[in-house]
Amino acid sequence: MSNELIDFVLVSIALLGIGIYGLSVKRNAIRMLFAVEIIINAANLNLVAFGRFIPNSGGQTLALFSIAIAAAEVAVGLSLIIVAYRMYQNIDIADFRSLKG
Amino acid sequence: MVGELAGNYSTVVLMFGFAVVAMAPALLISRMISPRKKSNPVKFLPMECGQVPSGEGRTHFMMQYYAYILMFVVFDVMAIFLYAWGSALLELPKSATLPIIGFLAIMFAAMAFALYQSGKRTIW
Amino acid sequence: MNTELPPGLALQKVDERIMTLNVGPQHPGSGHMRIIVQIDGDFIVACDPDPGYVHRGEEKMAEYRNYITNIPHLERPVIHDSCNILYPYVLGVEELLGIEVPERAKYIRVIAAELNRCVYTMYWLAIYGIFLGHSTMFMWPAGDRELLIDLLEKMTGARVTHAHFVPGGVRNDLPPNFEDVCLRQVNYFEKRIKEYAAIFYDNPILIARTANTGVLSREDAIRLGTTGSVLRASGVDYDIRKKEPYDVYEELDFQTNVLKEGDSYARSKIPWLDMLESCRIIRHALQKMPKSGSVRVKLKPNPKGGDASVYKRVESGRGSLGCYIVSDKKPEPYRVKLSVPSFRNLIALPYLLKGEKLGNMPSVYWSLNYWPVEADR
Amino acid sequence: MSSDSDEEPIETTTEENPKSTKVSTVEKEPELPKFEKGIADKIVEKFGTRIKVAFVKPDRVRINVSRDDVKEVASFLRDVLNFDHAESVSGVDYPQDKEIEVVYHLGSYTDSSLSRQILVLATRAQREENPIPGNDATKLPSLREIFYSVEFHEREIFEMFGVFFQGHPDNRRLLLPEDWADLPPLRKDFAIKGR
Amino acid sequence: MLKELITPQNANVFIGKLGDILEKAIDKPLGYAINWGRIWSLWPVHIETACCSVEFGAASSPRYDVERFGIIEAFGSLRQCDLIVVQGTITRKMAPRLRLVYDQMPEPKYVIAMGACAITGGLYFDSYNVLPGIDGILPVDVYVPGCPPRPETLIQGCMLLQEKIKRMKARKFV
Amino acid sequence: MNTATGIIKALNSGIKHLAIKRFTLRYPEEKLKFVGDGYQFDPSTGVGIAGYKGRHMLFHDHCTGCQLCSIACEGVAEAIAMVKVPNEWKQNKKAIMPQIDYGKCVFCGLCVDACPFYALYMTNDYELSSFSKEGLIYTPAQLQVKPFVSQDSEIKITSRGATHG
Amino acid sequence: MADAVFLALSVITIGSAIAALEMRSLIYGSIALMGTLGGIAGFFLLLDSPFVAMFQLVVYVGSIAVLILFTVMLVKRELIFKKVEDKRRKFAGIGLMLVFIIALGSVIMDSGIKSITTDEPAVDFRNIGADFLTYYWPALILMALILAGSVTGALVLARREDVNNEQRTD
Amino acid sequence: MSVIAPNFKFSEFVKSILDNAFWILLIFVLIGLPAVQVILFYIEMPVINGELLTPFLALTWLADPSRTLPILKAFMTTDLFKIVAFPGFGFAALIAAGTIFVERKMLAKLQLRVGPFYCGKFEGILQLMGDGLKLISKEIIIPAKADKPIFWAAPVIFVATAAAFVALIPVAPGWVVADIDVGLLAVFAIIGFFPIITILSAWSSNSKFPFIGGIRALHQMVSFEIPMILSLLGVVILTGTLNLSEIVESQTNFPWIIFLPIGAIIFFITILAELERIPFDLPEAESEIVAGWLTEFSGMIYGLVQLATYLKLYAFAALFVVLFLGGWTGPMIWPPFPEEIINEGIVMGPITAKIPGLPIFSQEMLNGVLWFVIKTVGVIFFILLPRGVFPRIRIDMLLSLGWYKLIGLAFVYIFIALGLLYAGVLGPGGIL
Repeated sequence: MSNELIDFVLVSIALLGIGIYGLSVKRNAIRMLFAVEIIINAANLNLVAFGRFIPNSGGQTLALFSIAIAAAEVAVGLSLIIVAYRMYQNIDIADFRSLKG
Repeated sequence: MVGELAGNYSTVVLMFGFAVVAMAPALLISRMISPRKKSNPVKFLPMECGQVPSGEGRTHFMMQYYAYILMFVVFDVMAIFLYAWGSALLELPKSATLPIIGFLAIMFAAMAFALYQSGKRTIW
Repeated sequence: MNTELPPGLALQKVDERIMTLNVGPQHPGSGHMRIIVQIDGDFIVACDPDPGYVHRGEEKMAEYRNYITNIPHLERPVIHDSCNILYPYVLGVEELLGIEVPERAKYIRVIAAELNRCVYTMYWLAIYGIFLGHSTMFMWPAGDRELLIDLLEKMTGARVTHAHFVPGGVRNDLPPNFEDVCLRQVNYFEKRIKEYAAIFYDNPILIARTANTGVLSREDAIRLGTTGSVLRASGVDYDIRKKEPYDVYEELDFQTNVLKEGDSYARSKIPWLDMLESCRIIRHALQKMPKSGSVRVKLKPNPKGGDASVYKRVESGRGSLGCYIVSDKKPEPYRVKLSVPSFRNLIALPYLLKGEKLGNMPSVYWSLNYWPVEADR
Repeated sequence: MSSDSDEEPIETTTEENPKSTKVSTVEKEPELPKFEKGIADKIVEKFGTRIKVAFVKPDRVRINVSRDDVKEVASFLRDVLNFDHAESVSGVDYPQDKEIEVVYHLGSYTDSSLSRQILVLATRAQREENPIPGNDATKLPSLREIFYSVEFHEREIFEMFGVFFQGHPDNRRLLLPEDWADLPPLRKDFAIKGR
Repeated sequence: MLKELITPQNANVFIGKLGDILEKAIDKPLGYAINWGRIWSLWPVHIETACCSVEFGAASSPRYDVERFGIIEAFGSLRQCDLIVVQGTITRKMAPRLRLVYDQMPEPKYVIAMGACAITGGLYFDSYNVLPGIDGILPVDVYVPGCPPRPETLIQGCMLLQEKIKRMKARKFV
Repeated sequence: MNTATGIIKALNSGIKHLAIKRFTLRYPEEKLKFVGDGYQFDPSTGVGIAGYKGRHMLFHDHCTGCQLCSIACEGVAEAIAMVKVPNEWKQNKKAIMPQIDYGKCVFCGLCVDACPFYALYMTNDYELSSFSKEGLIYTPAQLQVKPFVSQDSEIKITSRGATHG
Repeated sequence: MADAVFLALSVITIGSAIAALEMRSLIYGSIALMGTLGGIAGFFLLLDSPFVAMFQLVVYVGSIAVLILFTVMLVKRELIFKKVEDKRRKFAGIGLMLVFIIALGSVIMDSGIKSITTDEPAVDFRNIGADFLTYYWPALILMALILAGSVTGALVLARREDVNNEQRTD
Repeated sequence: MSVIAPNFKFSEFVKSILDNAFWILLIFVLIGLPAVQVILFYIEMPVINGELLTPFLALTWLADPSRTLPILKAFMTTDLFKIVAFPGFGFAALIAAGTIFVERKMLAKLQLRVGPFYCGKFEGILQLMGDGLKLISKEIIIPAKADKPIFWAAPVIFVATAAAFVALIPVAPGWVVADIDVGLLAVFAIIGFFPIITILSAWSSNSKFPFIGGIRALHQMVSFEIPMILSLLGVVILTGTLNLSEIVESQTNFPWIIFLPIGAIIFFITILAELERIPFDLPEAESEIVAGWLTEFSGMIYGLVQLATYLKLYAFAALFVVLFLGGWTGPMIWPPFPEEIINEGIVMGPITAKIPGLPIFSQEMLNGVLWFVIKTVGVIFFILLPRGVFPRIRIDMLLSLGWYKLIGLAFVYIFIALGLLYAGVLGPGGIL
């Protein structure tokens, strides 16, 4: 059971790439939220991995903060989606034309 | 060694897997030995109290209590954060309680507002 | 008097937010009817009761049967309150034929009617309990009502469909030693139903759940023409046994129970208080009853009514129960109309359910003291 | 001999036994009960000959009204005489008169002096041989706006007799099956099986 | 099912024989066990069609307590039920719903006709809105007469149904 | 606090009932006792004699084949049909006797009231369930058999609740 | 070197991440997203940080996934199964992803990270709590503010404006 | 009456069983044994008492108890045994089955009736088996337009998640399937899966009543998770650990319920809510929404869901015992294993058999298990009791109870615990 840092970092790069792909391709607001979540998780993985290999509790602490803020972000994001859905009966961001605040 | 603690957790996953392995055959056996008749298509309609169902089964259905789920996402984080504090409390100096009290105070304010908002049923 | 109408209660247009639920006929919370409920989230926006699943055409069939053979038919709508639903019919036929009933028969009728009222109310209470998810409150009343069913069975020979009242009295005399058994079981019954207070009527969860739900104000109760426990729970003191006493009720000592709140809780408490009152009536009647005597006057064979119409009413387990008989000099009635309290109370259902929470639906519905079979006839 | 054991042989012979033996309740009784008489008098005083007091018995007063006046009379009963609800609405079919009678039994909760009283308000609608419920001449004005409690009763009358109530917001089927296509069942010409 | 796999047509005689023996050896004990389970676990569907539901309720009251036989009254959904007790009159409005309820129940399912109205129409033999018995729409297993039947009679009917289930073939493996 | 005491009272009431005797009548082993032999009718006085209205019992030597019971049932359920019986009776020249279909009978007892010859009464037998509709039709010969009943349980009220046995 | 558990976890994580974005049904997409999040929790366990792993499970799977799932269910059925994208954009996206992965991967493979490994024991999870309250306490307060702001904002945003006052309030 | 007890032909049943046994033996000899040999060739066998376990040795050990017991003991220390049998699935399923039976009988007693009586010879003891056999032979109906994969998988995953929850419960010292240092957080992580499974299965059945029921279940479980998490914080504050076994060991002197009764009450109420038991059984409120999210489940799917529900019930009751009632701690009441059997062996007539390895379980472990089971049964009794006493409450009452009252109470209680700690009553410097 021995893993090296590079393995984790590679996984996190892959996740980051998938997230970027999702963000750039998908036009569905919820899918874009998925992509954002994947990117945040990739970052968290990196934080914890580096924290483990430079034995230090800071990595984990930062990961906790990051997860907590992700929760806040999802709450707000989904509320936005609900509002948009209620206004346009759609969740395709291409249709959110008149989001002028 | 990296990953030496993970072994403890494998048994939980094994237990999960065992239950799946043990229960899936129950369904399979049941499927094998139970009688099946596809004579009547009415049988597979959704059950609606002896009525032929009307409308969609899954609709855009919003309970007036959606706010509580939104609140749960945030306050769940708060509750688990308190565990990080609580488990380390015996090793901390007493002054370390002050930040958590500040944390709780802010969250209380937010919770009060949120509960006030979600208590107004008509706006949901 | 307030003349404005309640808001329109018809079903709404189905839009995205509104879901239409068919509650019934196969539903643990509907009884024998269907309630079409439209909900928006947790709130009922409209409700349309759809009775008629047990409509059997009693009134039509009564036109083809003579005054005696109608008796087994007309008690079927409420078999567990069969004495009371026959009562107005029998009284009406007696008025049409001009019969005077023996004194002992009157007392036997009152005892049977009061026992039957308790039997009905206990079954109603049992269903009310199970509608609120209180399985013990199903079992206890359903079991304790057997004490009274036992008495009625000794008295009339059938568990529920007694066919005991006939124009001119009752069909058979009391069995020997009935008074003692009756007194003992009624006393025990009264002790039992007093025990429901701790587990049901004083239960804080029940009070929180049913108080202030489905509030029917005094004015609305009068305007909607509700009757019985629903009316008395809204603060109108109207009990036919007091207001228009029939048989020997004016000689008996009892009182009516009135509550002011008009919510589900009050509506469910009135029948319970009535049962305690019924126990008093039974004891009093047993005491005052003539110990012997005729119980049935002889009738002319195949009796015929005159060319007249009568409207008689009694207080049944659910409320005022009227019977309108039109006779046209034939052995069969020309028209029999049962004005049943369930049907009269049903009109309050869509009015009370509008804006209520879905979770209150069973309690409000069943607190109307509604027996679907009776409403459908 | 018992009453009901002996009635059957006669039923088989179905002869008219012109006996209406006891008291024929239709006959006017020697002295009318006072209170009920007062109610009847008040109505007669207001409407005069437009209505007809059919009988005045203890606790019961019956008045017959034509279909045009029924709303007016009902409003009078509610507003002046304090009859605030309808206990029952019954239809009676009279094929020989070509009329369907609709009988409202009105009671009062608010006025304690009236608590024993039932006022019977009867009106008649034209009857058609081949009814098309809702679309023929069998129509009556609805009293729902005056007595809210008649709503379901009038719906029932509509489906059982085919009497359409004008002004009733909800003249739908109530008790019968949705696919009922026969005559309204409580009419006298609707014969049940085997009779 | 085993016979589909192993039949004399597509295998030699010995394997066919083996299949027979296997079927006998598995089907019988399994059939006994399953029938035994079905006997003691009859869950009636919660459909009240008319006034006999009063006595059906009384049958599950503490005095008669059909749960002694494993029958749970007031069961929620029809998808989990085996027994349909037709409690009295079936009107023309109720009949299609009753049939739908019966159709939606999972196999195996049993029908008890409770009360005179459900058996022949009873009192309402000449009513315009009542079906003359439910034989026309449901296959009835046990008839319980009475108007309404005593709870004892209903329990006796349930015991007759248990007898009947015991004699049924639990499952055809063919 | 009011809520708390209410909840505790309810729990207390529930626990107290764990000690109360069971009310159940164990039906197939115990059977309920009824008043007398069954519902009978005395045509001379015109009043019935209290008893349980169960399955009928027909005395062949009293029945005259007068059809009164059948006529009485016509308006109720049409359960009684008059059928030929093989052997003749002195008082019953037509040799017809009632045959009762319990699939239709509603146990109202009007037929008993109608019989002026003490030929028909109702017994305490109620165990009539059957696998088939034909099994519910009781011929005069079957109606003649007196049912064997051993019914002796009654409600007993003790200090620990009502019970049977 | 990577062992079997690690490989399995990587496959689960990356595969379900792709599935989350590419599944036709949004519901299945959310389930796949839960797979990704769970896989990440597994990585955290492999990295000897059980507290973070459990936090991830509680917060992400237990609440965020629930919220997403529930919100998806509120959306109309046809939208749940609808996919809106065009082909060219998709290829461009795949290209962008590959460029990113290759560039970052080559940078990292070239750096010194490749050889980092450790034999030291893992950090006790109690240190995290200690960190929070001693060194990072301003961040804790800031996070409280963020959470409070987010819940306030979310509630204000998500409520309905077209209020019809027919419902009874109590 | 003779009709009552169907005279089940037991002799034929036994005959067919014997028939089966013969065929199984034959097939095993012909196919099974060679297969076992092949498998043994590839798999590494354990070493017991210095001897490698070969099939030959295993067969000889079958005949000699003195050599069998070590195998048994070695087997019992493996993870497999823990998962399948003792602290894991088998034990929990046994208690769950007992719970179902006890629930029905106890409810019946409370309601003055008998309950299951004729199934099985004694007091309906085999009722559950009958129900299980019935359910397994019942048709499974998948509604049209249902989401088939989720519909099939949800009950299995539900059972598996409940089993994973059971895995965290320490039953006796050392007897726990997964002894992990953040056990309490793992509990929360696993509880978090239940709402997802519920809402997914409700959504998958494409019917209105399950959907409403699922949404209700979601709201209910989610709302009561925060009071539950907060109600356990006091214990964590006072013990400074998240490991369940260590929490139990911290209660050797007194259980935490003495100092933290408020937390125990909150936790108990949240247990009732999480288990969807009356008065909180809104997701299955049969008088409103037929059977809630279980409406479309038929046959064995329903059976699995019920099994999982009762596994959950056991797990929660056990968690209550572990956290507040001191788990396995308690005075020693289990009699010690007779020394002479260990020293001298069993004397049977002329033969003396010395059996090393007895007793299989140590006295402490058996005593711990006994106490644990007694306490768990007590807690289960109190979880079952409200079903006979209270009516169901309404969803808005439930939410306001969870969010307004329980959370407020939980914070009060946390500060009480903190006060106890800082006042030096408890904790390292206190009387602990």
